[in-house]
Amino acid sequence: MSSAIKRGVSLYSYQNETFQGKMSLEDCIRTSAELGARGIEIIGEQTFWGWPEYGAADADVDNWHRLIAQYDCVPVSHDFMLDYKRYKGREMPFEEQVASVRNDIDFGARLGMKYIRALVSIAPEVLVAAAPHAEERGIKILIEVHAPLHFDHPWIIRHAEAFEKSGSDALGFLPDMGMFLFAFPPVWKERFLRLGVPQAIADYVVKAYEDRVLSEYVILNVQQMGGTGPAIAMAETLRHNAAFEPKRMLDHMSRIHNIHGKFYQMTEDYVEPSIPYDEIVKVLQQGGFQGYICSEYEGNRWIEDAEEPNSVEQVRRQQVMLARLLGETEVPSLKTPIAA
Amino acid sequence: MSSAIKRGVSLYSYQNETFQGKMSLEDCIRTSAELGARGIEIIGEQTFWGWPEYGAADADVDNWHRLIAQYDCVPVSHDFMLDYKRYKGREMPFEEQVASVRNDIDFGARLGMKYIRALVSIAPEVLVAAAPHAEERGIKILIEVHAPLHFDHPWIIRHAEAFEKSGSDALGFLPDMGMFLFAFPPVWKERFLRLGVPQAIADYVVKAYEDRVLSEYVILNVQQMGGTGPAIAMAETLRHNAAFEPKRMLDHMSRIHNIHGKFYQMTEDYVEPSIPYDEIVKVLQQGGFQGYICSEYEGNRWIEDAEEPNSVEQVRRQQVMLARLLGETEVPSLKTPIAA
Amino acid sequence: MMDNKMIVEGSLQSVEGGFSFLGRLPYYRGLGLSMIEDIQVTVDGTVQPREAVRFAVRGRTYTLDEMETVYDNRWNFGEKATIIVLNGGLTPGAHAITFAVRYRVSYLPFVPTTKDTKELALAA
Amino acid sequence: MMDNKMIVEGSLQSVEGGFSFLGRLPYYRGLGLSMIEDIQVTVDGTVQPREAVRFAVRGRTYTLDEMETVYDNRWNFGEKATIIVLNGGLTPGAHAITFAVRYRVSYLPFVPTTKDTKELALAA
Ligand SMILES: [Mn+2]
Ligand SMILES: [Mn+2]
Repeated sequence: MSSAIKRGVSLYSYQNETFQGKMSLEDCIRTSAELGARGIEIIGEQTFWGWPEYGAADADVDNWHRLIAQYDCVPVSHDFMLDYKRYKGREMPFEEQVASVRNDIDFGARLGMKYIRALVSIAPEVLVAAAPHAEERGIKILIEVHAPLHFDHPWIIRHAEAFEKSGSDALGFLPDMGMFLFAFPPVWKERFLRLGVPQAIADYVVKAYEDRVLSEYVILNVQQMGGTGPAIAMAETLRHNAAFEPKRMLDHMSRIHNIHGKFYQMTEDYVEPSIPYDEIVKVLQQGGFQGYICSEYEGNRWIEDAEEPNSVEQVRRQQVMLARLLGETEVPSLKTPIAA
Repeated sequence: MSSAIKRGVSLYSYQNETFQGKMSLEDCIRTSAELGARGIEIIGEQTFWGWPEYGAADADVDNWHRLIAQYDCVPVSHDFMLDYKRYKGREMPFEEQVASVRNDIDFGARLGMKYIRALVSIAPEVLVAAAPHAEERGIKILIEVHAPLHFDHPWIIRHAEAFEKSGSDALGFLPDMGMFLFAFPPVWKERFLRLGVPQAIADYVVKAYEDRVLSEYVILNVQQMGGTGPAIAMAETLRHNAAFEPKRMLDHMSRIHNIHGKFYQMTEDYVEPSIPYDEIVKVLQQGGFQGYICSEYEGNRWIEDAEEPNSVEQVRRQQVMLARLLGETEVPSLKTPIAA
Repeated sequence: MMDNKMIVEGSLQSVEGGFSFLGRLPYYRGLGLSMIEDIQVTVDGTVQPREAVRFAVRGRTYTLDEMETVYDNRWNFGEKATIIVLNGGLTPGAHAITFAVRYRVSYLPFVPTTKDTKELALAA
Repeated sequence: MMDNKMIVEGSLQSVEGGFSFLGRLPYYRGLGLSMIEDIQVTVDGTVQPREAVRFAVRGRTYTLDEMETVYDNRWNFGEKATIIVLNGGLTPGAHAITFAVRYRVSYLPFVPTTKDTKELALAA
């Protein structure tokens, strides 16, 4: 049984390689396409130098379209940032914020995207004001619902209410699967151990997360176990992570159009030890989701102090897992090695 | 149209008077009964000196039953505490915690209660282990779901899962309506102003809460507005309060048996400016709730630095509001003044 | 809560070897004595040594160290305990008394200290 | 993230009136120059004055004060900017260089500073 849900990659996943120039845009797109992850999401200003301050060059945009066509891919989302703190000491005025979002809508359309991703820190009124322009350009603006937020948080409810009131279907949500973190990620634990957290404390924090102990109690207990600096920091991660329930997406499916397949680590046997993708895929299928789950590898920043991340291998493993969960019969595999 | 929902009072509401000996137990019960709030909830160790360390005297328990009968009231809940930090430097062992809960179950039964209230800080395993004893005694153990927690928080989900797995219907929830705080309470603002928070900062925090701005942004903004000490503390209250949605109780109605009618202030025209009781009552009716909403006045601690709380008047006003919302035709009123 | 009602007005008295006043726990319930971590009394700006403080309730008197392992007695809700300080005594007249209590509350991830200051007069 | 890749290895050079090296922003995206609040360079334990620092990218050079109001240029993702310090020059040989950047990120409720330290050699 195959699924209406499609696979994609956010090129954010390859950031460690692209930052260093080890992978070109073509490498990123080809790699994703070979894995059958044909939906391509980008952070516009990561992929296109100049955006937004001095604009993306036509040649670069032409190259993008050439590569998308060559590898039979589909542009999915341009993730924009809206730097409303551009001016030191004063926030960007409302109308300028709206104009900035319109600019990103146009850029998304120029790249052939269906969606642009907004951060939750942007006021819903700004997005509502930009919605008519998005409708004209055939773009939907999706706010990313990301830990520590969740679908029952008042700030997200406020967005949902503003979206309903606007009457526009150009406004929606992009849930980041990190909000469903059900176990403390092993790569986080290992990094905290390298930073000097005593083994007993690290074990305790992992267990406490599993037991859903409230963060403030965990922080106190770690202090009483003699924890300092990095041990406290390890305990404090619990303030910002919570194992919310994937089924809480169901009330919002009509506005959920794209998914960030956040992951911190894929093991050799294709398991993400901390995010419940089996349950996530079931819920998305139950909700009739037909969009893309785009790989979003974020383990890089947790291991880079000890080893060079291998983002392509990590994405490959997640795509193998996703293909399995989606009932695909073919196992995604790479044909072209990346020159190291 | 009258409602299956009944009115009650937690004697916690009269704490300022009972602490000072200005109201006796009889005053508390008579006052509640005159207001038609016949469900009586207590914090066992507040009402009964000695409990649990040296036990409640038989004479005191006899007096309780006499008063309940005399004023035609109904014992609803004994709120217990379980001091698992009784021993300095080590937590009470598991079996002793379970035995302690059994002791409170017996006390609840001795007082004729239907429920005992547990705090969320108690491990669900302890409650599950005590459940068979509760079943025998005809008591249900209800954990109080209280801000900053809410029904979608992993710690509450963990309790719900443990309750389901136990198969016992002696385990349930007691939601505290403070978790639905939709506006910054005026009595909080006034207290922070008395503590020296500048008017502009206080106004900003109130507005930011209304706008559902994330607490960390509000704290930063208050710092940038020059806020110190009490201004930061005012902003930090937003970390612990969130306007969750009353309708999120609906998934759990089969285990919700008692309600804390938390309030901070009832105005002269019978309005609680910060907790949406109209919506709360609608949701409870929709969910088929047939238990008590017990007044829980907590404005006392916010005003006592400036004026002596008048708990009876505050409870009266809330009961008038509740009677209206429940469709009662008679307006609750007091017949017997409390001797000052 | 009830912070400003911790010290009972007009309760300052001389006792053998020191003075006493009545004190209440600033809380909406009572606590077992083992959960009272410290009681600190300051007189006219001078902190009294912990060893000089006694806590008495319903006819039983404890040192603060003893209280830490008392599991069969409580400081009840609103109950007026007698706080005794064996400092050799106070001069008659007005004294500024600060009464601070540190108590361990099972459900709190920190250990609060609450205090009250009042001017009390000792009869000559 | 990318903290340990901020300073580009082997990039230390002498320039007229000082020295330069190549630096990258430790971030998964770029930033408009007005959001770079400070760049602090430390050489062998000595902090260089802010006034001595220049930032150059794609042929344009700015003081740090000037950058604060530059709205038409960026430090792009992974882009190697030239960080110039007009300190009069360094002696040939190895130097411990610390490169710290403070940048304003709209969605963060604080202003992060990230730094990298590397030993770089200046050719004689
Ligand atoms: Mn994401
Ligand atoms: Mn309550």
